Amino acid sequence: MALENPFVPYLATLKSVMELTPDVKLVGVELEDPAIKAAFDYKPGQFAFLSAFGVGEAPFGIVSLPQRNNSLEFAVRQIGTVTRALHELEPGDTLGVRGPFGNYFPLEEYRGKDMVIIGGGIGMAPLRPVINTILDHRDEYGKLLIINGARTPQDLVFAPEFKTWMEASRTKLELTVDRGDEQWGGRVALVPDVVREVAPSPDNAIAITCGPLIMIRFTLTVLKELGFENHQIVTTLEAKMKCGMGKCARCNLGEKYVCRDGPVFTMEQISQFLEQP
Amino acid sequence: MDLELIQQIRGLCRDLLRNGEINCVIGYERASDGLTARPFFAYEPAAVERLIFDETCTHNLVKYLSDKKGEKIAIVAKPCDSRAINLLLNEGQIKRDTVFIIGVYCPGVVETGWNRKGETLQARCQTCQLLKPVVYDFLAGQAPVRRTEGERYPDILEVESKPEDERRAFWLDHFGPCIRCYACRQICPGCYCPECFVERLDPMWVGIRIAPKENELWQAIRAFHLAGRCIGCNECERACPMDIPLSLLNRKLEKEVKELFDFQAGLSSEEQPPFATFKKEEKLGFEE
Amino acid sequence: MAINYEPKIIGFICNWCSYADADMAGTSPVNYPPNIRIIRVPCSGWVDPLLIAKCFWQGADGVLISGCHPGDCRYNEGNYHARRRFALLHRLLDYLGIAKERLRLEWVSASEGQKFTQIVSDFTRELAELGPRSEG
Amino acid sequence: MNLLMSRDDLIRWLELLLQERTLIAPIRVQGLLLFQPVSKVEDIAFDFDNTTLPPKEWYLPLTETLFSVKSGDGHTELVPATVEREAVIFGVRPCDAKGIAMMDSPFLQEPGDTVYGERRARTALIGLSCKQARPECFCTSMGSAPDDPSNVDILLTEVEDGYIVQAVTDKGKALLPQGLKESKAALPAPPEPQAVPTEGIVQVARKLFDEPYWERLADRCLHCNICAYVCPTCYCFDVRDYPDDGKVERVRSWESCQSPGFTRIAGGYDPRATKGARLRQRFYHKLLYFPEQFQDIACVGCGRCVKACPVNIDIREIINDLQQLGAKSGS
Repeated sequence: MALENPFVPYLATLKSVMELTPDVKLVGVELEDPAIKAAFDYKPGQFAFLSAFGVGEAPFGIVSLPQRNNSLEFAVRQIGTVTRALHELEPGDTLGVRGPFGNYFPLEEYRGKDMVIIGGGIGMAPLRPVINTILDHRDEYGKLLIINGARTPQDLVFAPEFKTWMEASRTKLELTVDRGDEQWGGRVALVPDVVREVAPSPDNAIAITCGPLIMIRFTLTVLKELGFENHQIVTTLEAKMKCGMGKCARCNLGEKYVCRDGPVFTMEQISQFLEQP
Repeated sequence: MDLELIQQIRGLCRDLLRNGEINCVIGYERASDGLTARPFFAYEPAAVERLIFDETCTHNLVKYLSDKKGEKIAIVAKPCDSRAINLLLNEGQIKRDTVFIIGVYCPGVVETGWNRKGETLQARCQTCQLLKPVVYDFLAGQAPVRRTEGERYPDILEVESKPEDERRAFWLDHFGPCIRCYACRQICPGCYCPECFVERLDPMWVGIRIAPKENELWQAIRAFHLAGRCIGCNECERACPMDIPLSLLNRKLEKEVKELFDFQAGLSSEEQPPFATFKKEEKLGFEE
Repeated sequence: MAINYEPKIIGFICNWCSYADADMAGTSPVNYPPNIRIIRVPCSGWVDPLLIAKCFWQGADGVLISGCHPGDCRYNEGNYHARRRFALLHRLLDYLGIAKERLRLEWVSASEGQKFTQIVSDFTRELAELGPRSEG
Repeated sequence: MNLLMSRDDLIRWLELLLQERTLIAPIRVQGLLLFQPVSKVEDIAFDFDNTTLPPKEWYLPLTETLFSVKSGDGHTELVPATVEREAVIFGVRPCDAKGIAMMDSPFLQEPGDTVYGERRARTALIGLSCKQARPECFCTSMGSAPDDPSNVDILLTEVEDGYIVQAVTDKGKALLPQGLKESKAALPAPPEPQAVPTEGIVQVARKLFDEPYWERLADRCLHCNICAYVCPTCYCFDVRDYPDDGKVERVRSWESCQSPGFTRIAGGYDPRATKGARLRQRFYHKLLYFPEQFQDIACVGCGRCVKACPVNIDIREIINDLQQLGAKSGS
């Protein structure tokens, strides 16, 4: 009897595919083994590797919530060979799942605080379970401000959920795009500029941001202008990874491994690495 | 060590750096063994005192020009190395007016390794007839005595004379130990592709498996991509930690390119390389 | 072993000439042996030497590149470049122990169906006589 | 109590081991000295400085299959690789043995790499003390020694009439033949390798992240993978799928933090895009990140990288330079 090998993924079946943007699909995945499925517990911010056998595997943030969803959901943006292969899969196809890995957003610690969620492009993916957790426990948190930017209106990843988010109590959704189109009546501005304009108060607040690194850097500057301190700013990072277990020595930022010590970090932990050009 | 030559190089580089004509000199300094040489980058006039030149200066520094694009550079170039400059000029990789070439007359370099300096000239130097750089802005040193002309390809003729099966076995034996460290590629002045075929994922030509067949495909195509481009500095073979006789591949192609197309890489920056041109009426002894 | 040995051949066949012959042979009474797997390419000059090498390292016994006669290239000079490239590759492969007989470059026009069939038949026979490669 | 084994005894013992299990030992291959599976005991090199590559490849092979994918009839099965036989590696230098022990830290920490762990459990190490120190050796500065028995199961030290045998672990004791006599002779004094100023290097390194030193040093670096591949403590790897003749395998191979695409993610962003950032990563991992995680400096002083680097990037020189820079920058 071979020991359980952490490099061997769990087999899973693709249950659902939904096109979110021209290059992002929301895939729903169900683990085949019922026992493994029952034991697969995860929290907002954690990630897993998806395998398209014959092509390879890549890490993705889990965008579903165990309380809400029967399947594991991932927002997959087609950008390389693995993601292309994942996009080609159809419901019923077999794929592999390895995880969950990494730490998570300590949402329980944030109870009673105002929440500012700032996401750009596919960076909204790991923030979706954060937003949904807050909405599911709406009374336990203060105000919720969501600032979501994308290149174009078509690239706003979770558009189908905007209505629900907007209608929640004490919740504000600010959308922005880099380039509008004829139907777009909203903002055309960069995310950091919108943060400056909306100017959330840092009092008893936590800001969580995820997106392209350049956006995170500038958003960080604006948040600091607004009075947010490093320990109030939280981000989640992506990195090239091959194991997810702190072994392949690829994702480290200094002595911290994004896969094991992250992907969720406070700015206190990683500002040294973000501030570099 | 030819002190006069070294003073010539240092003086020139000091002036060039002081005048601001260049911002960096790529030359040689003493290695950590106190015996051999290593590449050295001098940015300040005072640093030129570390520059040396002797028979252990085997490195082809032209490799580094690809890292320093857009900067004004002075480079110390032996005759063989200077051919690599022509190669890069011909292929549009560098601009002539951004490089100040300090050519040195070459008495040949010896076999070296860390803490090891051989007595005899490297094999490639023993038959080399190119004593003066093919391109330079300043020529340092004095013309050395012409070496006796020798047979350049005896080892290659020997491999060629083996039967097919034995040739195959010979190469698999030699490629077997390859650990795919890619030192042969990284040290090569002709290997500057932003993405090498060996690392392409789509299509995956070779893949990451480190095994005899993959190694052979890598080595065969690496050599072929340098056909008509390899200038014979043999740095790849020197760098190889597994002692793979890469020169047997590179010089084979050099020999065939000379025979088929009457071409030698890097002798001129203008001449069309063999795969950039053709002759309508040519018999290459292959197709009907 | 050699008795039942069927060599595997990969053919890179130019769309503008030899491919027509290969296509036609399917419906004509004179056919070529089934040992060849044909890959239609836009020009013999399109064929990357890497493809040829990869075929041999994946276990092909022979590779045929067939294009338009010199002077007849649809793109003017593709076949001239192919000729230079494969002349050299031919010598390198031979040196590495993949015998000269295993790689062929042929010029066959669209009207030379007979010639194409003959070439494939001859190539298959010669490879069969040569026997399997010593190492896959 | 140390035992004595004559040269003939050693040969007989190795022959016995060879019958029972896979025996891996230094063998000369085309001018190289490599740890290879032994088919005849007379192929083994007994008198050598050190091998071209460290023995790490027997735990973390250059290339290995992690699992293969078997599919058919709409059913998929993943078949993990298993570990073959019991093995013995003979002729391991104390520095290299320390290298293996250090790889345990990342590989066995939870969740453990099971294949690595199994190989480790099923392999015994027979060490061979060094008779002389080479110019590039500096093991004593890195917490090891030419006669350090700490990380092997059995240590042999050559003396005039054979080898003094130290049975270090129970696994080692069980391997030894019966009836070896007690050694009357004392262990010879070990050779003295060069010293490198490693004292306080972790604290010093922490201060020098932004030093222009790294970009300057990286000017010379070719960013090949030699230093990582000859290093007994480097363990970076890559994982990819191989579709081959309808079979799919997930393969793991060595890779190095020096290779240009190592950290580049799909889409093109690379957190370590410059040569300086990559070279700093190598030395910071050795001198700072690894010690911060697992205590030891990730270098055993074998000197292979010093010897093999084609452009003389010399870790001993770098440690010296950092100490000087650190002293200059104050505390």
